[in-house]
Amino acid sequence: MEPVLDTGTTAWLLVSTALVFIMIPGLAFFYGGMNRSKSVLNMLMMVIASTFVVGILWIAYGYSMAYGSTTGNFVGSFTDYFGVTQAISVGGDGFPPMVDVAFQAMFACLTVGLIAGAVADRMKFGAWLIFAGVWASLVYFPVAHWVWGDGWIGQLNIGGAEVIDFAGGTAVHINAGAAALVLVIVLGKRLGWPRMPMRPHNLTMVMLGAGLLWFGWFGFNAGSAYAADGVAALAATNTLVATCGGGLAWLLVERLRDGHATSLGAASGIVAGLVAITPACANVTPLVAVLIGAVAGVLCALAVTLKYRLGYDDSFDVVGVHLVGGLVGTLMLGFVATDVFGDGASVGLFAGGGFSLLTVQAIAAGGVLIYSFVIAGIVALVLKAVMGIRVSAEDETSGVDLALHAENAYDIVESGGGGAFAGIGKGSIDREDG
Amino acid sequence: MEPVLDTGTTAWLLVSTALVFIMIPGLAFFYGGMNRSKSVLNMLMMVIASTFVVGILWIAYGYSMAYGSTTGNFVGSFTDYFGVTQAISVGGDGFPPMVDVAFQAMFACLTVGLIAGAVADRMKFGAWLIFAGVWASLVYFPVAHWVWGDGWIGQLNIGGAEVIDFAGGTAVHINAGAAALVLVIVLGKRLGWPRMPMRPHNLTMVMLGAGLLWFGWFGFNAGSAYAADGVAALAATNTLVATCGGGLAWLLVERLRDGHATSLGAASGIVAGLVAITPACANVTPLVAVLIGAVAGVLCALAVTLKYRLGYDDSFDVVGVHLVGGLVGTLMLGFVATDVFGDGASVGLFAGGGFSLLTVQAIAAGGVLIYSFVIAGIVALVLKAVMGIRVSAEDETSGVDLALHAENAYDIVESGGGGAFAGIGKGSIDREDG
Amino acid sequence: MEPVLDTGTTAWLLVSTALVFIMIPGLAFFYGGMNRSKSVLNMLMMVIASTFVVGILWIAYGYSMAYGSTTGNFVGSFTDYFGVTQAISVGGDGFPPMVDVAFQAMFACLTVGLIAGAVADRMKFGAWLIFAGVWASLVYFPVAHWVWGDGWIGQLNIGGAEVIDFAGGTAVHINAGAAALVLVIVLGKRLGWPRMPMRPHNLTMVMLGAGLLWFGWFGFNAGSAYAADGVAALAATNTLVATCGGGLAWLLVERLRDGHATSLGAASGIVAGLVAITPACANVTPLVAVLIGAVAGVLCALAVTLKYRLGYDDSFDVVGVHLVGGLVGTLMLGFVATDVFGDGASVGLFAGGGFSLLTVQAIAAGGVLIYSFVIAGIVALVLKAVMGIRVSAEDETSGVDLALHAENAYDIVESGGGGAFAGIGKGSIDREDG
Amino acid sequence: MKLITAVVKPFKLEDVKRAVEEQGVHGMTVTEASGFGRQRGHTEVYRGAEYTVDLVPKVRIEFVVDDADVPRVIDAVVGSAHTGKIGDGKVWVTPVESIIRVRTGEQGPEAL
Amino acid sequence: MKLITAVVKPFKLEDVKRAVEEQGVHGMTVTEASGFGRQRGHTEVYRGAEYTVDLVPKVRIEFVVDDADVPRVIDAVVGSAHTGKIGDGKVWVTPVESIIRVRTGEQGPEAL
Amino acid sequence: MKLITAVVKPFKLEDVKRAVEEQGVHGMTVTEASGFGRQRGHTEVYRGAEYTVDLVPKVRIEFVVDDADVPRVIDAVVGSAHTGKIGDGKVWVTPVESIIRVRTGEQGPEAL
Ligand SMILES: Nc1ncnc2c1ncn2[C@@H]1O[C@H](COP(=O)(O)OP(=O)(O)O)[C@@H](O)[C@H]1O
Ligand SMILES: Nc1ncnc2c1ncn2[C@@H]1O[C@H](COP(=O)(O)OP(=O)(O)O)[C@@H](O)[C@H]1O
Ligand SMILES: Nc1ncnc2c1ncn2[C@@H]1O[C@H](COP(=O)(O)OP(=O)(O)O)[C@@H](O)[C@H]1O
Repeated sequence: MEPVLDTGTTAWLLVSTALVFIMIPGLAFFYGGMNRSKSVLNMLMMVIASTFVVGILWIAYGYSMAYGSTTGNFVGSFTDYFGVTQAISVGGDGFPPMVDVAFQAMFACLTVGLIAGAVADRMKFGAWLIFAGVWASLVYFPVAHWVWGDGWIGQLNIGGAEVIDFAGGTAVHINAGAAALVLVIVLGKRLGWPRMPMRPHNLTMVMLGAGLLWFGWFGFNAGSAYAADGVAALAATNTLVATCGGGLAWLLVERLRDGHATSLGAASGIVAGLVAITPACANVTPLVAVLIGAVAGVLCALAVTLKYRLGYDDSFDVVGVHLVGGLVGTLMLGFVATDVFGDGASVGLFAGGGFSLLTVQAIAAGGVLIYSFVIAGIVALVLKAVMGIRVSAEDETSGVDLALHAENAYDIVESGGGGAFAGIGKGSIDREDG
Repeated sequence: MEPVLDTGTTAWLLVSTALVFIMIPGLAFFYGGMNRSKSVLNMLMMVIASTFVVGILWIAYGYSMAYGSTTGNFVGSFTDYFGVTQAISVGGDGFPPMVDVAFQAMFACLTVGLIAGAVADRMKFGAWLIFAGVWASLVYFPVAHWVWGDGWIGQLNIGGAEVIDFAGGTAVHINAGAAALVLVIVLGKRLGWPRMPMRPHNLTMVMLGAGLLWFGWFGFNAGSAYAADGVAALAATNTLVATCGGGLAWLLVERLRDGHATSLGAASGIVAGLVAITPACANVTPLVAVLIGAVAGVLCALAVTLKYRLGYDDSFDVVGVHLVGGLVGTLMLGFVATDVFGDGASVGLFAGGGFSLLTVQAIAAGGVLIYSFVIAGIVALVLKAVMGIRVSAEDETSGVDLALHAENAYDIVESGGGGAFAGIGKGSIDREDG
Repeated sequence: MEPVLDTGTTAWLLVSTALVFIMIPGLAFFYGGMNRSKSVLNMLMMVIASTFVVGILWIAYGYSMAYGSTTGNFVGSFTDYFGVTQAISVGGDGFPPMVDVAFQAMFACLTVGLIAGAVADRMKFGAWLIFAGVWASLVYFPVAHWVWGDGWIGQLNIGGAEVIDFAGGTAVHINAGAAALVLVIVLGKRLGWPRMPMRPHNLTMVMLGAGLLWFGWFGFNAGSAYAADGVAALAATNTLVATCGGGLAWLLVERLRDGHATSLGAASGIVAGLVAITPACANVTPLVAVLIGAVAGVLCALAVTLKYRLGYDDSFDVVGVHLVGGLVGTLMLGFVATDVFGDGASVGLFAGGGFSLLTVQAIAAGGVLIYSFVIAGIVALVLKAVMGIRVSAEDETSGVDLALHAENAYDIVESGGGGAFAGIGKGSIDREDG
Repeated sequence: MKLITAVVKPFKLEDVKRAVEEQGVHGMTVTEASGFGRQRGHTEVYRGAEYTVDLVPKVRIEFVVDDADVPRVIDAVVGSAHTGKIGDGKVWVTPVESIIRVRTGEQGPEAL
Repeated sequence: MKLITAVVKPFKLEDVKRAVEEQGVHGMTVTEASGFGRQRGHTEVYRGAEYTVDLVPKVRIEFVVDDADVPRVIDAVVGSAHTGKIGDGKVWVTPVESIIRVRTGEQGPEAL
Repeated sequence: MKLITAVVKPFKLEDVKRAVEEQGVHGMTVTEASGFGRQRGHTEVYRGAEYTVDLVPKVRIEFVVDDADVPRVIDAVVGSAHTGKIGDGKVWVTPVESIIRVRTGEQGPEAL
């Protein structure tokens, strides 16, 4: 039978591609709002420019490494899809392969971008871009192969239980979180941290970022069904309600612990809920999704203070939200996963599946965590030795926006009317200050 | 015959779900930009956190109350779809029922969020969340049943004319507008209103909100076709051009009345046009859609000054834009509705349908208006008596962002270069000031 | 055979319509962030309000002029689709014609909006709106007919080579760029230009705009496949990676030329890459798309300084980015176009097609450039003579936001806590200052 | 003539303005400022972390007044800006040698 | 030495700057401010509603100058900031006891 | 009593604050400002274009101190704000006739 193009599914994957794309600026704003105003542009630049790099690497050889024929279930062929010309076709079996190239390209770019939130205010821009490209090549592309290609995680089977990582709790969030952790250990703390408060300079920007992330996450999760069907619909519903649970839970923790429910908490709870439901969104019913989100909301809200106790400056809580949230979703599946569609999916402890699912989930999570941590650490150490990865104290103090990008984000004259300052130099650069 | 999944329609409904979702942050920014800068975060929080609450209630029992088997055409069964597990399936007849759960969830969350714009700067956050949950349960879920479930509005038939409320002029806008009106009457005016100007603190944010609302509204209106077909296409076209009419008309009113066409007017005109075309977008031709938008633009631009004459502080004109705009669209259908697709749809006076359509439209609009006003008023009064719904004058003066959420939205150091203030405490909290 | 509705393709076109729509606010923010803070609202207003005008003209007679039966391959019938009621139908052959009306409406609005970036800070608002409507009617609608209707560009055939303008490099970008160039020549320079720096007042807003533009451009380019298939998928992939190339190249030029890679450069490089790949996205492989983007990034980065040498104040580089970028993509096709889908598409010099393709591309580009330049120039001169197109020096100095719209964009009190200034008048208007 | 400079809590601005108006003060100039004083050392919790706050928002108000009006204006400012809590601010007086109204060129008391 | 403080309309800043430069003034320090004066009471319409505006945007400029330069600088400021409309602002002079240039430690007139 | 006004580079604020604290200064008031001085004329390249910068960001710090403390505080400010590059700023001293603490009504040295 000739392969039949399903235009509905293709349309949904095209859209999902665009939706995951908007998570990239969304992420940039989510993090950028948390910067002090002297370094917001650098954060936007890190996320956007690593996308420039990883996007090109993905179509050059990344897709091939992830989805090419496997070498020892570790990595795909470098050449099977080199330049992705092999994926060009008008039709396809269900959907044209090229739409998968585009859809997954966004995952690669986003995952790398996630790491940037940890290194705010102090990393050399060039070193960041090199780290991004190398980490994508050595870690993300292989791990994508492990989970979604023909790799060992996809092959894991213990007592009939197979790893569930629907949209990438392991491949994306645990992976990025582990890399972020080791990178900030190598990079060191921001000057003045944790003595100086370093509070978000623009919480409306954080909220905009969270809103765009949530929006795009519908494509991230429901697009991962690779079909416009009831699986995608359940993933979408769970993406909504787990996030509601995560947001509400985080606000409650803050209310009880700190006395006030903050907008930074709402935004963080949104992301925590989204992260946790990512691996799980097609394997639980909506009320269980609320529970997963809520547990992630509570645990991540508690986890973000760990850095103060352990002393690593994970600036915008990539570890506390993505690593912890990813672990929450991945491991909770071991308990609460059910065979919602009656197609024989692995089920968790509470659905009578015993500990098998929990075991494979833990192995997958642990394997990716360790691999990413180790390789990212080595890459960071090598870069540090070879070219340095940290800006000078002077540049950090006066702000990396000015030092690295010759810009200040804002030149807002609120009096407006007179336009007295506008453009006369207030927004311009006091180079002698450097 | 086995139910057949239409992947194109399913894809469109999945996307429409995401599009309606983005209206929620859009609404938050549209309102948030109109706040003074000391209360913008609270506005974002009201809209986002009520979404947390209503999203969970919707999948718990809201969908069931709206679409479950009817009790006296008043409300659906609480249990038919409790937890929406009954809607889980891979396929479906046309589309999987779960996509409808997700799509309609967004309508519920958005409708509740609309009300927040009326109570800016002065409502207790906890009281707002309780109001949101209770109003959704007692008013929105039943009214959705009336209009889109098996309720009395859907059953109305006078002389062959049936109510037209394509995407929710009555169920969403009149409903929310009526609740907002009574809530601000119970809550009282902002301190200093109307003496103090209280102008928008960030008009670019208002514009961003309006842009996102317009964008998402294509899903709201065209998604309500529940098909990827020519009906959706007409709804999309009308959603564009009615809004053009609304925006242009509002600007003209301002130019003539106040001397200047403002950006707040453009944003408001956009929303007025969108509101008015919501019930009508599949029942008029595009040029008539322009007319509906323009009439709404004029009437809403005039209506927003009513509050000064009548003395209720509907802070961001939920009544003037949503109640009035919803009435304009709903009632104009009684005059201008035509049977555009030749499928026997009810037509208005000008198309030879007599007064029947106008009558049923008025009954539906009036019924929802009164029901929402009365129940919302009772809920507000009870909450006021039991727990209080208004913050202290001190908190209101110093700003609810700080008082309720321990945050200031902005800590922008425009000089940037030095980062002198950033994070040293300028953006932090002067608790003694409270 | 009865026309069959392809719901997948229809869904994709509906979504693409929404995606192209969001480019309009995206464009407004991209430009608006580059304004000084005293004129950002006016920029948002120019883009939004010209959309109001052009949206209505499009459904009135624009669609008809573009797609109606041709008069001498120059312009379509004014009446074939007057009011677009003729496009109303539930189904359609593949997709309902009305979805094309909506999709193409966005192109018309966006193209006109592009021009606004050249005339920042100094054009009369009413004159702009009239220019927008007249230019759309005399230039855009006919040129759309030339390229996509039954016009002379679509008919061009030299040695078997036919013009390739997949999503509108010629019809949109060269067209708008040429109009912008002549309009600023007629309008004159901003007061103080180029002596005063006039740097962007909000680079995060520029980035938001660039992000929304990139997001929407997936609909712009991949939607232009008019199908949810592999052509759309290739267009989407190329839209991603050409942009990566454009961004990276622009940053490199800045790093080498000015010493710093700026966020304005990243945003500009994104747009340059997007513009250049627009005509080419279905006719090259992804690695070639990266090349096209990169060449555009380099050439546009160099071209934006031309205005200083030639002395025209194209404020936000509509010429340097859209005209130049459009020419890069359109003409590079003459060299690098390949028959990627094996359906006999015209190929460029390097693929053995000789100079034929380059020749037709140059004729199309040149024809549109000259036509748009001449007609836009005449319109501008007539408006200047009849009503004046420039605000007074006083209004320009004190800021057009205040002078034309009676507003200041921002009234942000960063101290927040006290709300001392908020709404007391700081954001309000000092009318005596005028 | 004297220049009275008052640094007070931002939310007291309206009250101060009203109080001095009642004393017949015809004008004032206001700037946003940050203050550092005994309030320093005060700690806050945000996102589960504690830190010390150094600079807190203030408004800085300047009044040029006739010598004779100084005590009354100071009393009005102190009375209206007072909350009794730390950080209420300071008021200081410096000598002014001359003042001119730009609009008219008037000098001295007439310029006020 | 004297400190000249000028509170003027924001859009006049460029003009004032140019005018004092011509008088050989080597430096100045500018802050954004809000002013309250006779302009108070002026009403505005926005979104169909009227209200009174109290504080209007101003810039506050400080010049430390030699005693001998005071009259010339004042004239330059008043001349360039003048529009003749209400709200043009004030210029006042206060005594300065000493001034130091941070870069060099120079004191007095050399520090200017 | 004296008022010391220091206009310095923004990124030096923390250092200045610490230096004067060591001299026992109990409070200060800070405003954002823009400065114009010898730094003027300095040119920049942005987006391939050159232009002259007139006003550069500064912070303006005010300390009211006892007469006896003036030299020590000035030394602390000058020492900590010094970079040796153009644009380091100025420090000037003006007389203060009285000062009041709003919270307590204390006057003179006790008010500091
Ligand atoms: N010596 C000083 N010079 C200038 N400003 C001061 C001085 N001391 C205090 N201030 C200002 O007064 C404000 C209140 O002072 P603070 O010591 O915190 O409270 P209190 O006056 O109630 O003891 C400070 O935030 C600062 O702006
Ligand atoms: N007594 C005063 N002390 C300090 N500033 C003043 C005083 N009177 C006026 N100003 C400042 O001068 C500005 C202009 O004063 P105003 O009375 O409005 O206009 P005019 O000087 O033209 O009569 C005010 O906005 C305010 O900033
Ligand atoms: N005469 C003056 N009056 C007030 N402020 C001044 C004066 N001269 C300089 N300043 C302030 O001091 C800052 C530094 O002065 P500048 O001449 O640029 O550097 P330097 O003091 O190193 O020669 C200026 O930016 C301005 O804020």
